[in-house]
Amino acid sequence: MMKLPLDNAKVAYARSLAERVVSPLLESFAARSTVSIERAVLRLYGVDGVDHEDIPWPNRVVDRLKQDGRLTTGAARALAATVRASGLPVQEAAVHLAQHGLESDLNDPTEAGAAREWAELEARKALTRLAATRQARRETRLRLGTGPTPQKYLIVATGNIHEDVPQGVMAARQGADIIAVIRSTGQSLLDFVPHGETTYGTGGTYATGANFRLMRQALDEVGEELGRYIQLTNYASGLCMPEISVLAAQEGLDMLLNDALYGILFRDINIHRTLTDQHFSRMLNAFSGIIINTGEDNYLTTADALEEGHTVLASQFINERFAKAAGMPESLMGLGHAFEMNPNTEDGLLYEIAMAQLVRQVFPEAPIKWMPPTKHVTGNIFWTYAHNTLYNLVGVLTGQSIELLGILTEAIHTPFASDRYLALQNADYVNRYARHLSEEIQYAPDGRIARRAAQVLDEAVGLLEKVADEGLVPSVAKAVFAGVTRLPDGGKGLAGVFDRADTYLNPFEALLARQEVRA
Amino acid sequence: MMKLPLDNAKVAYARSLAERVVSPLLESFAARSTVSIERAVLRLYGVDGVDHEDIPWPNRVVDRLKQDGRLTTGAARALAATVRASGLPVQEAAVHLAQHGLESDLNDPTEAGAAREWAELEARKALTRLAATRQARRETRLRLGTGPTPQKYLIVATGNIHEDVPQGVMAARQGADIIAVIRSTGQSLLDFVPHGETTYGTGGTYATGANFRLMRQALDEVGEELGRYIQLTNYASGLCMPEISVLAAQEGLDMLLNDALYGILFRDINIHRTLTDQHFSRMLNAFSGIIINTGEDNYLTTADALEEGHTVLASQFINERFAKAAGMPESLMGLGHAFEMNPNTEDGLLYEIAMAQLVRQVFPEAPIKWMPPTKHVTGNIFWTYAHNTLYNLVGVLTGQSIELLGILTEAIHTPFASDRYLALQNADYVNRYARHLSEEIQYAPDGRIARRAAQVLDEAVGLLEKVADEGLVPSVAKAVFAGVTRLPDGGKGLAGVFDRADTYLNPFEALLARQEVRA
Amino acid sequence: MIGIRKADLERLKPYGDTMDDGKTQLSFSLPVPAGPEAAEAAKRLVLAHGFADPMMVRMEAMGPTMSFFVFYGAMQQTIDYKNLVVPKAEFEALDMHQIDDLIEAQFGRRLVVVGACPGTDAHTVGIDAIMNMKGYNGHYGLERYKMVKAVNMGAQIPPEALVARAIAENADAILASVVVTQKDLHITTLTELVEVMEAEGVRDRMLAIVGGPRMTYDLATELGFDAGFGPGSYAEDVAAYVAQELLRRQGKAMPVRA
Amino acid sequence: MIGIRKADLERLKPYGDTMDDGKTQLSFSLPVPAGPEAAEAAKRLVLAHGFADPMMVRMEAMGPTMSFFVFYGAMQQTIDYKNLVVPKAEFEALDMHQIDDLIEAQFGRRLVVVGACPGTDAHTVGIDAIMNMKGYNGHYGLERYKMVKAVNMGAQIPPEALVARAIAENADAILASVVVTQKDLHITTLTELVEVMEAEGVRDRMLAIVGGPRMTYDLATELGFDAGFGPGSYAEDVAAYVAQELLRRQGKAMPVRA
Ligand code: B12
Ligand code: B12
Ligand SMILES: Cc1ncc(COP(=O)(O)O)c(C=O)c1O
Ligand SMILES: Cc1ncc(COP(=O)(O)O)c(C=O)c1O
Repeated sequence: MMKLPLDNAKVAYARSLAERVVSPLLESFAARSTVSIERAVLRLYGVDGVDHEDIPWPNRVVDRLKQDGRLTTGAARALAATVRASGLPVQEAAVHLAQHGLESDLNDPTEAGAAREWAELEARKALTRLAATRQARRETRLRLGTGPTPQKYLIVATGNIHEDVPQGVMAARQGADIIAVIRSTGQSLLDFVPHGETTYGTGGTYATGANFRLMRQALDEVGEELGRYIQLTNYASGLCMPEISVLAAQEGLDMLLNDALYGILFRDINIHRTLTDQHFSRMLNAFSGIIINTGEDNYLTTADALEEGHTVLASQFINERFAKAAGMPESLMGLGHAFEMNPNTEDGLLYEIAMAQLVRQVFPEAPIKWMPPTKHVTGNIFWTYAHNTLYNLVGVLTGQSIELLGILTEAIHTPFASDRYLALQNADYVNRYARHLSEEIQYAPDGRIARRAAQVLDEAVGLLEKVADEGLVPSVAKAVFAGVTRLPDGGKGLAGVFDRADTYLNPFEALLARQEVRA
Repeated sequence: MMKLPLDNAKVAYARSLAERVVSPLLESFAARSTVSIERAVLRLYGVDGVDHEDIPWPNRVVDRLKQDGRLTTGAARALAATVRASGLPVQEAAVHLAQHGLESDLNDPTEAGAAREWAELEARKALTRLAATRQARRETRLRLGTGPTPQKYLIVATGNIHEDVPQGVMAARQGADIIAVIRSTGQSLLDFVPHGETTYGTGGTYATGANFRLMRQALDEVGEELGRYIQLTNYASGLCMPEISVLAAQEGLDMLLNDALYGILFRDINIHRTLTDQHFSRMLNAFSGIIINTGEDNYLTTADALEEGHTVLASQFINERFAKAAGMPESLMGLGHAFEMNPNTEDGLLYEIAMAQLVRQVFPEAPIKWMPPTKHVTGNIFWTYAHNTLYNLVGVLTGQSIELLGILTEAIHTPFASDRYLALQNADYVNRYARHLSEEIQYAPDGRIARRAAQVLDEAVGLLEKVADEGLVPSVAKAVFAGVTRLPDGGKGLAGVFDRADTYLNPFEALLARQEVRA
Repeated sequence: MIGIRKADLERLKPYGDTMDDGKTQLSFSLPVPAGPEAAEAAKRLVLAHGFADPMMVRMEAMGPTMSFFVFYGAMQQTIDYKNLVVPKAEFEALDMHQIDDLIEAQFGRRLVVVGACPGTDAHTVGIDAIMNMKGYNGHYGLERYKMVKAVNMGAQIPPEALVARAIAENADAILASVVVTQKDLHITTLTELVEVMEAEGVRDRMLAIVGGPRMTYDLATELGFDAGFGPGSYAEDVAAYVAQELLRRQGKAMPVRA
Repeated sequence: MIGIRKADLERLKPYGDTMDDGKTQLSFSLPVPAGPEAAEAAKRLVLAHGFADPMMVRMEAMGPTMSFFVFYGAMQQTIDYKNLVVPKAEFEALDMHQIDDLIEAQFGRRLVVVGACPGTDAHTVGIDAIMNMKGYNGHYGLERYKMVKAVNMGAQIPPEALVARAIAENADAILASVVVTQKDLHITTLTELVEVMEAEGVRDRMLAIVGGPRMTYDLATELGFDAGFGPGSYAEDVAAYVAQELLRRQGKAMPVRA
């Protein structure tokens, strides 16, 4: 395996800077919650379904509590009190709570104690169920095995789950290792998770528990047929990160797109909202052994890869730190980056190799997620196919783990069935044809590749120093990432963030934090 | 520039073996001639045109001499005698000679001496004219400059010169450095060179002086427009090697496909015919500064690249030796090889790198000609485009000189205008994106690439030892190249080979041999 | 100069390797197993669409019930290219300074444009290319224009919000950018935008302009916009258009330049 | 097993990403400068060939007077796949040993086939794949068959020479291989071959079979051959066909195998 000569002290220093960036925020995670965290808690307890207007009951409950000014002590407490008071099963209790509000007196210490006891016991049961799901999945994965790295990650995005399912199956049969169902344009800004099987979406299909289940089942079946475990992924970004993490855990997903900054930068979601949400959501992912995929690749779709490569690395250090804070092992950190150098750049390939190898070496245990050319490709599908060939080559050369395959119609439409087929053909060809290339070559110690890697690392350190000094929130306001400015009180979803009351209860937090959570 | 650790002594030994293979044949070149050499001589003196049945006058003359049993003393002598006797200009004298046979008494010593004098003087004049053409061309080339290596070589093959010309011009404008006009299927087996501008050919366009001229002129014009010298190439293979070399020299071509063995193996041309023809034809090419392109790449279209790679290298040593014997400097030896490894071969790319780098290092001064995937490509034009991407990458990585660009419709039809366009786009992208990759990486000294290169060299030496021991002609009969058996008295064109009489005259030979012929 | 052999412009056809050969490449999938029947069906489909000499150059099984095809065939229809009239935004091309000068001289005030990605579309790179100071490919954006006030609302702006802001700014033009086209999302969003403008009674008061990678003048005008700008557009295109179209609407001609 | 949503086999259409969307990719060049007029002409050509929603996804200038296009559009025609009858060589697939046994049992002698690349075609790899001992892709060639005498004349054999040899060998079948198809060279050569066979009065005495990368059963029979074999054929295909077809012509049925 070829290696770049890296300055390990500098890498360690970058990590310490990331810790300085992240630490000050951890307190706020303990002091705050959000509507989506509360809805996630309800879902963990088993609250599900929608009302006659298709509003999910978790939303109904949380909205009611909020309206009544009773959210700050946590939905768990309210649900527990209602269950205890009414004697109803959880779902009925939740409906009752949504319709009538919290009728119990939470100041009664005995009742409060009993509610807490119920909440803790039921939380333990809920997590035991999730653990069983995780365990069953792990066994299937071990039994069937997964494909060799780079693992080939293909997207389906028809908008209709019944069209997605056969397409996912087809892709698996053609060699895909991971299927991602892209979400409908705009779902990330919905402050609820739609319900049921859906057949209408644009640019993707709604992420719902039922849709997860349908795809999961189909991939499990085809996995048995193929003797290869097929992984499924979706998006825990946007306004419902924690809830999607719950649904994913319940339905047995293997990965989730989940980034500490993506929603802030690219969806203009309020920074406090996203940071708070991602923390709880990652605790859940860690518990369920779900690999997160971070979104640094997106920076390069707006900013220039040559100039802003270091922002990707800096952000990876930050995402890594946030993930650690949520209890994630490195084996679950699918840190993201991308092959987005302008194809007209002389020696662009060298710089791409440098970046891919750098990321690989800096995060040796992480299942790095790597993204194909998107920004600079055009409707010339032939030329795009050539870009994807070099992308695949760098992928196998530098040992990327999770490789989203380039699609020759990237600049045109969400992939056709044949586009995925051709993408797999390209990747299989290159991965086979260049299988051991990485063992064959060494980098010139002071060459362009080594220098570029060193430069990106230096610049990332420089940026992290600045962010550590100024703080993350002010830095994001100064457009350090992707050239986007986001103010602390701007963006969507700030109204859904609240300070916890002293008596706030969320028994999952403590349980998740204590749990032994290896994937 | 990255280097393989090669055993230089072994390379030198291989060269000495090639010398042992070639030397025994040189004598026969001095003792024999062929109908095509004699026609070439006539063309050099200026004989041209066709009769009413479209038979070229050079053929008419040689056929008549042969029929009259008067060819063995050489066409030069007969032409000279006729000119002297008739007082006619060369062309009329040739027509007269064809119609009435040789009327002079060549036994008269005065007359014989005068004819020889005329022949030598006119030969000198003819070569002076060719030297002027070469010189003018060299100046244009220096003035305009040529594209960077790998030089992009594109073919046109419509069958109609008037369609070829605009396509060649279009390709040049799109970035081609070299235009090859492919010949019509079967022309190589014609024992004459067709005449005039031609509009009908299959799989290519007839090679004629007039067609050469049209394309040359068009490329010169577009070269001025672009400020880049565009090279033109055609085929001096088949039954008319020497004549095509004359026409190419007269019309200012820059390269010619010309191989010592290709016609024997792939066109079933008699081995003595081709070997004799190629020697005189290469003397001419050397004089005119025309780069030859040898055809070892073709072996791999029938034989397997992994198993038979060494036959390519062995044959290159032989072609090199033949070329040296004809007075060629290395700078004119465009030795051929190809990227034809089965795409399903694990690590095939490593073996291709090994072969390309090996050839590059063994022949450091030669403008190596490299051929793209053809054998294993299919009608899946997308996949073929991916093969061509890796081909281009290996080309720039290993510093190939003349690179025939892969065409995405290779398995389908002769190239469309858009096929060439896409081929250039692919090559330009890769050459730019990986420009200095070769300076960046080193090969593991004992890795798969180095081992493969060493193995190919060893096997080539083994083969050359056998051929040197057994002789080239018996070896070809034993199918050592491309798996094809050719017997010494089989194949086309043997009847056109004859033993020279003691009084045989071909003044060009001596002049070409003495000339200072640097390109 | 050497050109290609003259094409018959009144009967224009594709060029493969010979003038008028009509040669065209096609690829598609059929939801049936690869095999002789699939091949025949594919060939007939290509024939049914008027291609002569359909040549299947590749069939591959994409799965048990899906096959992939590559074909070549010859188009038989021709187009009268010579007499083709292509509707497009009519304006004289100007550079930034000329546009500023024109606005200053003719309007005596800054023109106001309000831009956004309407609906759920979050692809801001295109609208930013047109509006942001920095511009795109070395062409400055509208924020850089002395005589243009450019308000860029960014991504995922509901049509109501966009129109409300345009009214508030007393805008001369709305600039919408649409990128996502799957399930015709752009059509839905743009139709809604025009309807809101009409409902607010401002459709005639300001120009409605739209751009995006799949946008054409044709489509834009069909949807009720004044003009549409596709890939490769720059700020100066839309600025020159806006200034000149407003002039035209005021009955003024474009002044002749020195 | 999970399959794709059921296709309507009586009205079969291409599948892009939704059943029956008809989506097809096209690329071609037009001998006119890239620009709005070229784009419009290209679009109209695609429309004229019956594609709905033609979408030009790329136009590039290939030179001053040549433009390159990539389009997507939706085929509107459908094919009745369910009731499609595809003519093809009818024979039961057998392996080498079964074929040898069949010939031995039914003919009691070796069948004789004479093969070549006729005319100017020099592409022998295909005919060698069928005839040479070694075969192709692990399928032995006819020379390996105990009960077949296989004479391979090689490349560039004039039709007269091929027929003369077949007569001399008293052949049961002629096997021609044609690869070069530019300017329909294969059609010319094959037509000539059949004419020579007829002129020599042997067309009915021996099977005439042709193969090659662009060969189909349809085309072969149209040209007067008995069968045509395309890409992916092996020796056992043609051998099984020859033996069974000769049997059929003798009025014998294929014996039922154990
Ligand atoms: C960058 C990018 C993103 C970035 C966007 C970042 C940002 N801030 O904009 C991120 C990563 C966030 C993203 C997300 C998504 N994307 Co996106 N993305 C792209 C990508 C790679 C490039 C687009 C781009 O920036 N082009 C460069 C700009 C300069 O070009 P342009 O927009 O055409 O603009 C020019 C002209 O059109 C014109 N113009 C444009 N607007 C205007 C306006 C006016 C007034 C004028 C005059 C001119 C004009 O001028 C500009 C300059 O010349 C394309 C693929 C591709 N290569 O095209 C996919 C692509 C557009 N995305 C796509 C999809 C589906 C999505 C998602 C919906 C996927 C999902 N479900 O998660 C999400 C959600 C986004 C949403 N809600 O809209 C699809 C759209 C498919 C379709 N045709 O419907 C594409 C084509 C990828 C694909 N093949 O699937 N994406
Ligand atoms: C190898 C090759 C050559 C070699 C041939 C060596 C040899 N001894 O055969 C060399 C280098 C000599 C060569 C030369 C030329 N070639 Co060439 N060549 C090819 C190449 C790369 C591969 C062909 C091949 O071997 N395929 C593998 C075999 C196994 O496949 P196959 O022939 O289809 O055979 C299978 C079936 O079709 C079937 N089959 C075939 N025959 C038969 C017969 C029977 C009876 C049966 C039952 C079945 C059967 O079974 C076989 C096994 O499954 C193709 C491009 C490509 N990738 O296809 C170009 C190609 C065929 N060549 C082409 C051309 C134009 C030429 C030249 C004319 C160029 C020139 N002007 O110099 C020359 C001249 C040759 C001539 N006079 O014919 C063109 C033909 C274009 C066209 N469609 O008209 C091609 C397509 C390349 C291109 N895109 O331009 N070529
Ligand atoms: C981390 C992350 N989340 C989500 C998305 C998808 O976008 P949306 O937020 O619209 O679902 C992406 C885009 O690729 C991403 O990288
Ligand atoms: C050396 C050489 N001569 C000639 C040719 C062309 O074939 P033909 O002999 O039919 O002109 C080739 C084929 O690529 C070749 O390599």
